[in-house]
Amino acid sequence: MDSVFHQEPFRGDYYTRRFEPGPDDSTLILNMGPQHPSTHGVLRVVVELEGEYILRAEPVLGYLHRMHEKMGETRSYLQYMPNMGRVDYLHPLAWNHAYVCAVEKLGNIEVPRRAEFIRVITSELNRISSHLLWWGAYLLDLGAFTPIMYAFEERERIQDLLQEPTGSRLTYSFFRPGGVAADLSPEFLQGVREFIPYMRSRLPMYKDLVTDNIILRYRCEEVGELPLDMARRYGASGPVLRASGMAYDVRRAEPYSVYPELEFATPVSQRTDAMGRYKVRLAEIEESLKILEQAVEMIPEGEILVKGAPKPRWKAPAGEVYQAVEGARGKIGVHILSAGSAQPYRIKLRAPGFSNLSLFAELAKGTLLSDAVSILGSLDLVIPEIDR
Amino acid sequence: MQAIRRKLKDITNLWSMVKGLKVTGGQFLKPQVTVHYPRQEVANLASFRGPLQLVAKPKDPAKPKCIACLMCVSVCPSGCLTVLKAKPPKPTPEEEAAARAALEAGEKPAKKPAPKEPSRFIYDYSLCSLCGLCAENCPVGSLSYSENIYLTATDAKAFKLDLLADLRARAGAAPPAGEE
Amino acid sequence: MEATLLDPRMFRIVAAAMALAAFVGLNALVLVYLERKIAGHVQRRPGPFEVGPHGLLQPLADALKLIGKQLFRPAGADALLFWMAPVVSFIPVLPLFLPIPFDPDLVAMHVEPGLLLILAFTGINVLALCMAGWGSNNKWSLLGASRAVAQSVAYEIPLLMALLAVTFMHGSLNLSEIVEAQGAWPWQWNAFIQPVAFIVYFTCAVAETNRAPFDLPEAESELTAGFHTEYSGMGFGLFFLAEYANMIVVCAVATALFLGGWQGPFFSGWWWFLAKTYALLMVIIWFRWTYPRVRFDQLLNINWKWLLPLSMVNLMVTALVMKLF
Amino acid sequence: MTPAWLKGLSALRTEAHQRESTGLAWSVFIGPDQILEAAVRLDGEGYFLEDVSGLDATEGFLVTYHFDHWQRPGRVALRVLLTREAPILPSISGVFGGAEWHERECRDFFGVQFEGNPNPGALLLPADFEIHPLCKEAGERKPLRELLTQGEVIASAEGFDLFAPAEEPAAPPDDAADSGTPEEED
Repeated sequence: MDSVFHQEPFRGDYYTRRFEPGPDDSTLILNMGPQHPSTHGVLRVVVELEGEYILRAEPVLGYLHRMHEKMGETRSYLQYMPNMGRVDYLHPLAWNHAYVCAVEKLGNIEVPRRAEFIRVITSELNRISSHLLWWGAYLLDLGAFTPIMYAFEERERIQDLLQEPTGSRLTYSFFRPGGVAADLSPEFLQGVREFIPYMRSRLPMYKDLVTDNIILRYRCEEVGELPLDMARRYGASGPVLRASGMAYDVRRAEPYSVYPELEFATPVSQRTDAMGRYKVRLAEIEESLKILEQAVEMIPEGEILVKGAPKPRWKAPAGEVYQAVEGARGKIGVHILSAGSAQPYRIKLRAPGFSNLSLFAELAKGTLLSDAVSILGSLDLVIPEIDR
Repeated sequence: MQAIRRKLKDITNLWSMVKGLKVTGGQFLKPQVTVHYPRQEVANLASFRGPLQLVAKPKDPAKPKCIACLMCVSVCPSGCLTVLKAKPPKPTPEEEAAARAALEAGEKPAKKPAPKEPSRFIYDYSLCSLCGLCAENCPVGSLSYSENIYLTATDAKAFKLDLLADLRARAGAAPPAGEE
Repeated sequence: MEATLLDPRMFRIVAAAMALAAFVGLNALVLVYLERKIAGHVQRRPGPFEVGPHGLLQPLADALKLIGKQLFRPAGADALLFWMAPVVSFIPVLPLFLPIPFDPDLVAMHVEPGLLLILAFTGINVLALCMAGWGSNNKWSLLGASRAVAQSVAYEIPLLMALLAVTFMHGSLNLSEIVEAQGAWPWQWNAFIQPVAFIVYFTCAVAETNRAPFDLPEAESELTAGFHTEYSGMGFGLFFLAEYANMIVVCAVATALFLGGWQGPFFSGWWWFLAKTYALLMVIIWFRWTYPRVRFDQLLNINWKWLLPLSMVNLMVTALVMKLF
Repeated sequence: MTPAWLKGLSALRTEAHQRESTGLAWSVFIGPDQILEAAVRLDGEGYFLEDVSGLDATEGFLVTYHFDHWQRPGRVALRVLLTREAPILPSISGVFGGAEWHERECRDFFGVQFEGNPNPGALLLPADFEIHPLCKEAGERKPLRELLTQGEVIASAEGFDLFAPAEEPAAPPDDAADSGTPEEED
């Protein structure tokens, strides 16, 4: 067997060589991705299979690496805003929020109250839309084609709403250090008020179509059980962690913006499996609706951008700041080190998906290939965020 | 016993399959929700960030408000804007003669200042990330978003938009003399 | 008895085969259109709309595109197996239609053990999937093929048993006779006399034709496209055609055995047969756009732990009842 | 006041921070040989690893480990200063499994080697890529005292002089004047 595929550039790369089968090669080395329908973008997972059981799995990253951290060092504080919309394209406003909060901490900038409420309202709407897309895509992984279309019905409404103040539908660059870029109109607030009961009326349909479905339950229940201790060792956060029974939410643990004034619960599940993660996310949609309900009534009149907000050539004072924010996927961290110039000296982005994916290798061991797909989906991965 | 109870539960749970069919069947009978593009178009574009366009002077719809301060160029994170400042106008023969006379008389000739306007305003839409910094930071509010959302092309060069020409086209004005 | 080319029976078979090929092709096109339209409307979107009025010509355009595409064989694939597989998948579909009675007179070939013929020929399809999976030199295809074999072999048993219960009742393997033995009214149909057999048969039929929620051999979110990952153009087209033709066959058999065939409360005739078959097909399509996919071990568990015992019990009860009364 | 895990750990410098100003609760400088012990102690206390980030400063590479706690939120930054000549550090992936990827990312960006990492190859960059993109040019580097906000110093080891006022010509004078040293922090 010395065909062309067994000679050099075809001999496989670093990863496939590491997975070279041993002397009794009864196992199958399989490359899932980077162009695989259920790896959501360009994740690659090398798996070693015995029949359909996974002996080893290893995610391979870097196919969508854009070096956002280096870009941060070459751009001014304002110019980095569009990058924040593109790290995690499903919940960009959380990244917007983390970044502007970090810059505000660094520069000691006050934010008008109205702007804080605008941030919360748009960010929570964005969280719902992110969970909706996850819901549809997860079911697509499990072989149900229709739910994603229903989820998109709601998601489109959210995007139509968010489009009005932010001007975009996906990669929002809306928050600014010291406030936000545009005010919310009364029509927008009315739209949110109308959206809340509409979204609530759709949730029973989700339950009938999917959550209760016996096939889905058998695909999720007792699949990918993540013990709390393992979640801690890998630094899991967000719904993945909360489904393992820990009520940890950055909005409560490290309060930012006006979240302390709002009433909402932190959904937890003790199931630890994929079904737990599923249920936590659906419950989070309801909690976000509760936040929206309160926020649209509480929003005060006033400025949306503080006077003296950073101008394009603004220089941040020297110093260090770490800001964590609860994104749809978990704990987003922005760590800025400033030397007092117009660009950050170093900016570190902590992506929740990065930690959440790193536990996949251990979680997938010994499961079926179909279960691995289900686990991968239940972690809610956004590859651009993981690769950054 | 546990196993039997589980099996019985599985059987009762089969009803969920019928419920699922009921949902999709119900949706099947409802009207469609998609925007049927060539026949319908979306309308909510008032604040949408489409490709940039220049805002005309209130008095002259073919001239932009732009004062060629290059703020937008410096603030753009993608480097998608190219603005050239206008050169001072060519002196007329009388002015040239007057300048020469002034020079001979040992005085500094009165130079005509360059008009504060751009001579070229090129916008590379293929690079733009639509972050809005240029429009927000323009001191005279000369940039705005267009509603030209169906802009498509098969060649990246087609996205190098000449915003001055675009403004003139919108105003229905002819290109200025001397420009090919 | 020597059959020559001029034998009238030979003529009949050739003519029937041509008519059936046309029938299969036409119905596959209609089904593709139906599937996409139903999927569209279930998902609140129009479905194909641009080619022809309401997208009516879309399947034709798809077929033309498939025919026009280059046939491509991956390096290292077994050429013989690779190219035989789609053909082997499609050819046995035609004989399947021979004994199906659309009407008392509209039968391509009166075969006494017609049911046996159908069961024999449906078994060949799995061979094609196996050949495609093995011959493609692709790991996804191989996994898909191994799933297909396990699934088809397993589900054929309860399927057979369910059918056997019906044939016990009527003491015949001839489809026309079984249809005639049922009455014109729904409560006289076998689906109501043998509901367990009908449910088991229909479930197995969905699994045998690799349709959702049992579409594991091609499970695209797991195995990219399963056994036909490497096929392009008409190689894929034939698999596609065979899948839809098989769907029509299993639904036609269900119509004949369980739903009273061409008989209806009024105006009995082939239109009743077609209407019932299409109703069943639409249910299968409806399933696909509603359910998630089951897992492979669960799929086999459903078969061995539920369907097989159920069909066996059903068979025994049927036999007992037939003996006693 | 001083948490239990910190007691007995021979830290070079311990600072308490205000969450409102820097987002940290503790900033602890330790030597490279201490990191494993510190990780084990934090693991015992129920901390989880948030991230591992590098920094290229005048003095060398500063690797910062951020830990946080679910029930008692308060970010801990463990800082290890490595020389540019031998940026080697023991891996803590045996204690915190999630550290493996963070360490590999740090290796990609700065070239810091983590000894004992089960899989020390490249993570985000190509395997044969030998450029470490976040390393700075010699003239661009800033000393740590200009970058790090100082908190309330709880303890400082003898001879630890990273935050001593600039006297040696490490940074060009105009640079220092441009940025200024942080002094307003408590």
